[in-house]
Amino acid sequence: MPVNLFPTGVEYFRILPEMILTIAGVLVMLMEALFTTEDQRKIFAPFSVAALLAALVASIAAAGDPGAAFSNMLIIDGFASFFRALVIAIGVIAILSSTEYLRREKSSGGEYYALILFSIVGQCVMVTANELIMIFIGLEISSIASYVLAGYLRDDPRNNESALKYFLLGSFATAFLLYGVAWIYGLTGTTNLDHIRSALETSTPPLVLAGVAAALMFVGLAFKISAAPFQVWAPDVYQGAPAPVAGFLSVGPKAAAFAILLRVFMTAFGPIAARWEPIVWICALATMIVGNFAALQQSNIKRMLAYSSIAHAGYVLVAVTAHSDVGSAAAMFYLAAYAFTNLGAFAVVTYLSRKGERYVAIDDFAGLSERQPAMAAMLSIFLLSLIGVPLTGGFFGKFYVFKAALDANLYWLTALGLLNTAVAAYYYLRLVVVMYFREPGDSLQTLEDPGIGLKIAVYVSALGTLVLGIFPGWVLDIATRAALK
Amino acid sequence: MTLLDAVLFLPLIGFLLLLAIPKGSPGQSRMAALAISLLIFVVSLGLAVSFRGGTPDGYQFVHDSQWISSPPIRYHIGLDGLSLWLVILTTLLTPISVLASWKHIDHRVKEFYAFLILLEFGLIGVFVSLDLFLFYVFWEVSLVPMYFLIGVWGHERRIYAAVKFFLYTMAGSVLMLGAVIYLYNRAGTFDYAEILGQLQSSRLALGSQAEMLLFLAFFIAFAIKVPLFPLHTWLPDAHVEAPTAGSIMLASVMLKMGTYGLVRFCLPLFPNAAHKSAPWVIALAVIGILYGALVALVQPNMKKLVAYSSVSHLGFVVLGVFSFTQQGLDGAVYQMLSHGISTGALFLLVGYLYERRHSLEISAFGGVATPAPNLGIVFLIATLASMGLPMLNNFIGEYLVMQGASFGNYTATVFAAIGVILSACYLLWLYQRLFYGKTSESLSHHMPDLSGREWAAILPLLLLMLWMGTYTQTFMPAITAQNTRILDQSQPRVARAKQPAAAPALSEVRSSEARLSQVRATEVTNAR
Amino acid sequence: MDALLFMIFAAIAVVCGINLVLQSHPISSALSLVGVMGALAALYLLLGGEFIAAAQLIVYAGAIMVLFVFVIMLLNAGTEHKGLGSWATWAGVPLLLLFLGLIAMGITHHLPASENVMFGQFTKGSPLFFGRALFTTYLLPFEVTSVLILIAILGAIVLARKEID
Amino acid sequence: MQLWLIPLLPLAGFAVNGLLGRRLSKTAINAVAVGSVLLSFLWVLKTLSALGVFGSGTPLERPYFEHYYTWIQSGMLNISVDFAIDRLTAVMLMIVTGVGLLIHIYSVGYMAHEGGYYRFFAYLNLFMFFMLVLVLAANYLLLFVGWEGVGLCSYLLIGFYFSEKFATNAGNKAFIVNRIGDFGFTLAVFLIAMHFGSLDFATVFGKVQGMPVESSAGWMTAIALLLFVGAVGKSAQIPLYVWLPDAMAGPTPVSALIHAATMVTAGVYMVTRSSAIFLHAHGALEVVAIIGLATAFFSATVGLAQTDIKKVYAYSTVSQLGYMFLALGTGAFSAGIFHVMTHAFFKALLFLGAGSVIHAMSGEQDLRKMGGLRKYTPITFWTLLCASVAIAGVPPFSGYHSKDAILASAYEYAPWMYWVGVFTAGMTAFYVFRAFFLAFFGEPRWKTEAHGHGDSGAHGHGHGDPHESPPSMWIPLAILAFLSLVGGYINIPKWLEPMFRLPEEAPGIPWTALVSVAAGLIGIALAAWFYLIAPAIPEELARSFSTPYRWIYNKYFVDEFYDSVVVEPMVDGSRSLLWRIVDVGVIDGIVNGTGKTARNIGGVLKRLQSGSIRSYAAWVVLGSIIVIVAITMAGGVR
Amino acid sequence: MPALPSSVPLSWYLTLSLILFVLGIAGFLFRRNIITVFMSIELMLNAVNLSFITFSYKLKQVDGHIFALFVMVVAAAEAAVGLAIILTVFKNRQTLEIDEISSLKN
Repeated sequence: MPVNLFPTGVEYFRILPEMILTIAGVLVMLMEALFTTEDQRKIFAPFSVAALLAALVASIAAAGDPGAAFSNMLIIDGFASFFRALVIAIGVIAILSSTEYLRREKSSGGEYYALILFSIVGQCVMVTANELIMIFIGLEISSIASYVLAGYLRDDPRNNESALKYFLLGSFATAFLLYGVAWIYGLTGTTNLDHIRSALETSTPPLVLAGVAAALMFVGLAFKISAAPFQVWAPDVYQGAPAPVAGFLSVGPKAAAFAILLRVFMTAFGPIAARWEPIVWICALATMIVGNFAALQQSNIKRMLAYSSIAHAGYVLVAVTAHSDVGSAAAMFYLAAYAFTNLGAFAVVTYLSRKGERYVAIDDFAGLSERQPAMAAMLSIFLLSLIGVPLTGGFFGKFYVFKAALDANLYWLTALGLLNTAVAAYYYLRLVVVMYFREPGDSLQTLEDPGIGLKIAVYVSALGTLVLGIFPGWVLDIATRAALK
Repeated sequence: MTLLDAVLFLPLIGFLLLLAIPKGSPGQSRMAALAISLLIFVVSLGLAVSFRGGTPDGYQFVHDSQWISSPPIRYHIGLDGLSLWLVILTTLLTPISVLASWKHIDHRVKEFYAFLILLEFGLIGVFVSLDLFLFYVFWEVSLVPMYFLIGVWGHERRIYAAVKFFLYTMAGSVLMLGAVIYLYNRAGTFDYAEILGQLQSSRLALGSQAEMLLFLAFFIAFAIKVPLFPLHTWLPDAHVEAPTAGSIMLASVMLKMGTYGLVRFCLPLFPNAAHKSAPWVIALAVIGILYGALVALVQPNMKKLVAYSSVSHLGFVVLGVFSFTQQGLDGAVYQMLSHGISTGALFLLVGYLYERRHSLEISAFGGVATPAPNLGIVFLIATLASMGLPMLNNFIGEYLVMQGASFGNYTATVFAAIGVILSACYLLWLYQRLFYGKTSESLSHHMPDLSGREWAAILPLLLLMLWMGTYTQTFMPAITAQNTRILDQSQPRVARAKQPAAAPALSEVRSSEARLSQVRATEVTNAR
Repeated sequence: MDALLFMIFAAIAVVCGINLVLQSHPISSALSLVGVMGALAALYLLLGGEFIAAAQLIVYAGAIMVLFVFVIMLLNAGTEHKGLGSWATWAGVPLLLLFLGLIAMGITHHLPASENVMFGQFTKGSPLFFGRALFTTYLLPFEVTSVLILIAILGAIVLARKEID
Repeated sequence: MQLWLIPLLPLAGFAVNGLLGRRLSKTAINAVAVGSVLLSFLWVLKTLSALGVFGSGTPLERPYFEHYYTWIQSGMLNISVDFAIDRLTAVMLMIVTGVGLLIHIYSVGYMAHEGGYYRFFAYLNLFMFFMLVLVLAANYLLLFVGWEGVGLCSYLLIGFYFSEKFATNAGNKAFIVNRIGDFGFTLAVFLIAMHFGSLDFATVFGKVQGMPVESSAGWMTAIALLLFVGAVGKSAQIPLYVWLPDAMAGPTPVSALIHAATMVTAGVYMVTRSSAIFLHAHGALEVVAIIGLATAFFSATVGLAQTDIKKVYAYSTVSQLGYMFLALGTGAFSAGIFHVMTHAFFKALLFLGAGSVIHAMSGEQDLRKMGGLRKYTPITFWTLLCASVAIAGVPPFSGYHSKDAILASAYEYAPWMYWVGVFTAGMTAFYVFRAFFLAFFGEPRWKTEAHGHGDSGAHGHGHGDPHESPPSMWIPLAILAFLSLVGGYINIPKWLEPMFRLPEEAPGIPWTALVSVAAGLIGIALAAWFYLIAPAIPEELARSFSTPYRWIYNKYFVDEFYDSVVVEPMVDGSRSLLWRIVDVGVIDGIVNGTGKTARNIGGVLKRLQSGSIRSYAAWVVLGSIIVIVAITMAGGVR
Repeated sequence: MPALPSSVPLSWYLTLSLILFVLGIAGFLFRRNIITVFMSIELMLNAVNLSFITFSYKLKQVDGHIFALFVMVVAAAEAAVGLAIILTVFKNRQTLEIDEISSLKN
């Protein structure tokens, strides 16, 4: 008979962000039902943003006194708090960059915001989870929300297909994950990460099977982070999904999934690191190569960014391969920097794609610098950050990742990864070339002023990118302190 | 907050100011850019005036403060005899580039000058940063504005050229980044001086293989920038497509980033590897000298010709650097500056011709000296300087380089000297085809003589050619003093105690080196 | 006795499973899936999962499968016509056998021999224990699941509702 | 003593004319140009007299030295801008400033009607500056400054009529061929610095004295030979003489000053200056002698058949320079310098006279179109006669003395050299007088058709009868005529004795001298017979010896040979092989190829993205199998 | 006919679950009807549940059952959303052929 039948206050405090977001989501749904006029509905976005900011504050406050909650279902340590704050921040920018799009597509319903909020709840659960079961549920919340978001414009065939592919393959991969969980449970008799670790350390269970279980779980997670060879779904899904959603998917669930990956493999499967490090090594390299090289030939910018996001997952995997606190810190920083950069890039794409996303070919950006110098400049900042040019967050991300890799004596992986960044420069530059070196085509004639929300989103992400590039220490110190040992 | 900080950050401020100028007022932006660049130049002269070089490690105007706590990346800048003149070269050539693009940059003027000034920021940063990481940051930062300068304001095939330029350099520099990180992981710091100290006191001992790999990582990045044969193919494209100002900055300053890196990093940090690979490098350098000259000989396009001539001239620099002699190193550094001046002037004048005729083909000209005698004379002087005529700047550098190289490797010197003959061939032939002969009707109408603005831009360079050629003591002492240190640092580590194995004359040189360098240093200090 | 039961239900499950894969009409696949679930429910009982067996029948065989059948009817999906598919069709079989073989080897070679399954050996599966665990240790997951269900409903509405405008 | 004033005065003249010339009047330009040279000449006189040269006693026993500032200071290498003056320099100074002054004056008249007047005089002054730096320099690098500088000026002045292609071609040829010589010079400089640790004449020659004479070829020989390569380029010796005949494309005063009197003798001066080194490398000296002799002989043969009056004198210049090197090679340095001086007198005179003739013929240079000028241009006639007898070595005129000294030392060195020299002397006399007779005697052959235009496009005036030149032109002629008659009595060898051993004077008049004089006279007689008495004979000979005639007439096809063996292969090779194939094809091909390959890989990868869900699922399965296997393998089976 | 053992070892259950899991994959790979494919996923989940139950028998714990319950809930949720998605697809394309849903590619 467990003593803590009723959770204490501090435990509620530790999941305060999730609670805020859930309530906010429910409220939005209610308002959706009540508010009928357009300008009443204008409240959704600000409200959700407010809720998210509140949650952000709460999560930062919660980071104040770390510890477990709800009989070790959750653990609020630095790592968790970092990622929780990150995904919430991602949510803010995602919502800001969506409003304009929804208005344009005549489907600005409250559900959208509710979905975003709930999926963030899911991601918060993921990153704070200390139990495979919590991880699983959080993952599912986030995923199901993502499936729906990917197909949000249900009259658009591209959305449907994107949603269907994401959904089928996603649940397919989840099944593998679950099977792995089942095996781990069977072999160690627990689903709590720490207990699993200790069980594996005593190494009573047959390690081969533990390895197999780890492998199955890796499949499930690698799918979520779109690591090769499980990346196949990403380009199609990102291309088909609404632009802002694609931006959100490429960072939010991905960051959360990476958080899980790091936590599970560094905590629970730490003892059998020798078994899984090689495969992560291979996956990292394969992912970088597949992402960068396939991106070379893309003409659709969303698809190109999708491949690029695959490549970046590869870089983070390099940090994971390092399997050290430095590595995990590097991964955390990288994900943060990448989040700002990519959200910004997708926000600009959202802005330029216009109704029905007619203009998503790279050539449609021709001469943007003449028509919209500000937007062009911002997008180039994001692209330079994706390339990894100094004074942008992307650069320091790469720097820390490869530093960690060299710490772990992964010389070959580092060299190949660095060369990959050079390759990557090519396709990002192509976009800059089109924006600056080409004469503007008539496709830019119909370009109207970006909405206020989108502007904020773009400028905030640009600011974040640059701040992370010029004063990386602020974030990195937090990450270093929060890193998993 | 030293004078150097001011020189470094004034461009950045200027860049922001230029961005602040309202759109569609080209006149304003031109004037502003000119004013800013001139101001920077004047301030930078302050560096030369107050430069002592007396400090034991030769650095002055040092500013060392933390940028990022962990990893400990420091904002550590300083000036020594090596970087002093390179910085001033940069600040001098920026206003000249501004003047050079006065007329023929007519669209997006503001952005053009903004990028130009930003480029200056990056370049100065490269030359003054004493923190490997900071150096890399500036190295990359300087890449971006040049990329835009070529890509937006260049000629027909500008996109290909710009992308090629960017990727080529990028490919080289990522490996350098890897090497930098590795050094950090081993030494626990990015600070150049500290790493050097650890290496010298062998507190940080690199295996010979590791050292060679690190050396290569740095060397390739620099060699691409120099550019050293056979990594040079980006240069002709970049030059031909770049606008005049771009070519000037590219040839005069950016290429020096590479050679500067060789002197500053490759030699002192990895002396064993440097010595081991010296024969190969020298071979490449000499090939580059001859190859560049021969290919320049047959170029139908003025800018391509000058570009290949740069390949040839920079070969001399590399030759001097890897001769590991005082003369060679001094000559190399002096040649960097000279090449900056004379090739800058050549590109400027080619730009003048282009503005008049809107063609870069040599065949489009002929007999220009008749309608535009002053242009002819000025061009002649630049040409002579570039072919290393005594009493003009390049001669000093080339002579010292070959003199130094002859101590170690006389054969290489012989081939290099052949390069000098060839330089006369292609330059004189170029001059003959451009300025001599009968003047065609169509040409004589489009060939006004030099305007006041054009005089203003070219005159400083001409005077410098004469000055640097006739009275080197203005520049040499600082350079020599620093090079002596670098040479001392880059003696093979294992054999620090005994003299390095080399020609007896060379060793005699070495011993006298030390003595003289001290004499020089004291002289310099007393002179102030 | 236990063995016999296992044999029977396992056989049913496998046969139904194979049938699911072989049938070309969704309805028959759906029915065979129901069969699998039923068989599994029985096996759960053998393993002492009283509550879960019930849930299996109610939730799965009941709710979910009904939903499936309903949708199939709604879209009156006919038999799928044979189109040439992707490389999955020919590469599939070897892949599957490989997968099967790998894990089977794991089970046979590396799993420590465990005791046989005796009906009634394990009684913790009763609603009592189940409920107690669910509302103490697993309180949070239970609560969070509500969000999951909420979002599922929301999603279904978003995607499938008629336009009200 | 302000030696620096000597070169700086002409430099000032250059600056004034060069910067302001376009706005100045001709008289002003003349004043500046001639004035600056005059002043520097006077300053030379003052300096020398101050050094007691013109007084009794033994002045300049050791060189007088002035240090100005450090030029290059790098490590142990310290090169300063120093001037020094010793007896050798004194001679050269007198020649350069003196002859230079005369030629400046002459040019005033000659160039009167030319375009680019100021340009011409600016260049001329600049040349004076560099030439004086060359002779005053106290170390090899400063000497090299003058060395290259005079080359530059010769380039500029040869290409003075820059709208004419042949002129600019000649200019480039001169500069580049000289560069080839300089190539040797610089390499020598490197070796000197390497082995002596300094470039100062004093230091180097001081150290040399202590060193053993090299019997077999060693680094000393190498230095000597490389220096000689430089001299060969500058002084137009085989195989680098090809530029000098073409250099005649420049205005005639230029040919007189630069390509006859001063610059081309710089090589002789430099070798003489380095005599210490050469005397320590006998092998090198022998080479010098042989090259000199060969040059003297072959260019003399070429001179026999030239029809352009300036070409004739040009080849004779090459030949005389050969004599000088013969002298040096045989160790008679003083004789060499002696000949430099006399040659400066009579060869300058020859060219100036030729210029006067051309001036008279309003631009015509072809001997076949002249004739009978005797009564139209008497002064030119007489002055040219003096010059011709002087060069022919007729005693007691100047050429006789110097040439005799040379031949004497040649005989003592190796008799066969002497005989070749004598034969050459005969040829010299022959072709000089051939030109002389063709120009001034016989029937006028110019009445017939309009005069073509030679070097100066601007000789527009004075069709009709030839006319005597203005005083500004004939006065210098007169002075030079006087000098070339009596110049032989300035006993240079005696004056230079402290520096170089005297060639042994045989008591009385040695037979060697008689023989050479006889050869000269025979040459003159033959010329007279061929071109005065029996004009038919030359054609006869040309026809009967057609092959050798064609060869010498076409200068042995040397230019053609160089073009086809050196120039064309280099250009074509660079264009088709290096540029088109290696650079664009291979290197850039690899670069672009890498990019293309990367994109192709991308193409393959994106084709895997078939869009079919089931294949994606298959990927997942495949991936999972890989992962499982990999993990199992990695951990080993336990 | 050999005498049937009175009871079977746990590993048989696990093998059964494995077989069902693989059958699920097979369904996903070979069936062309989207709904069937989806059902194959359900089959896989069931297989996983069987493992959970089996293991919790072995471990004498109830946790496995609870996990299984959550899997069911998730399956239900997925079913709701998934079928909705399938509906939208069908509405726009009038087909359930999985191979025809491949307009997004390369």
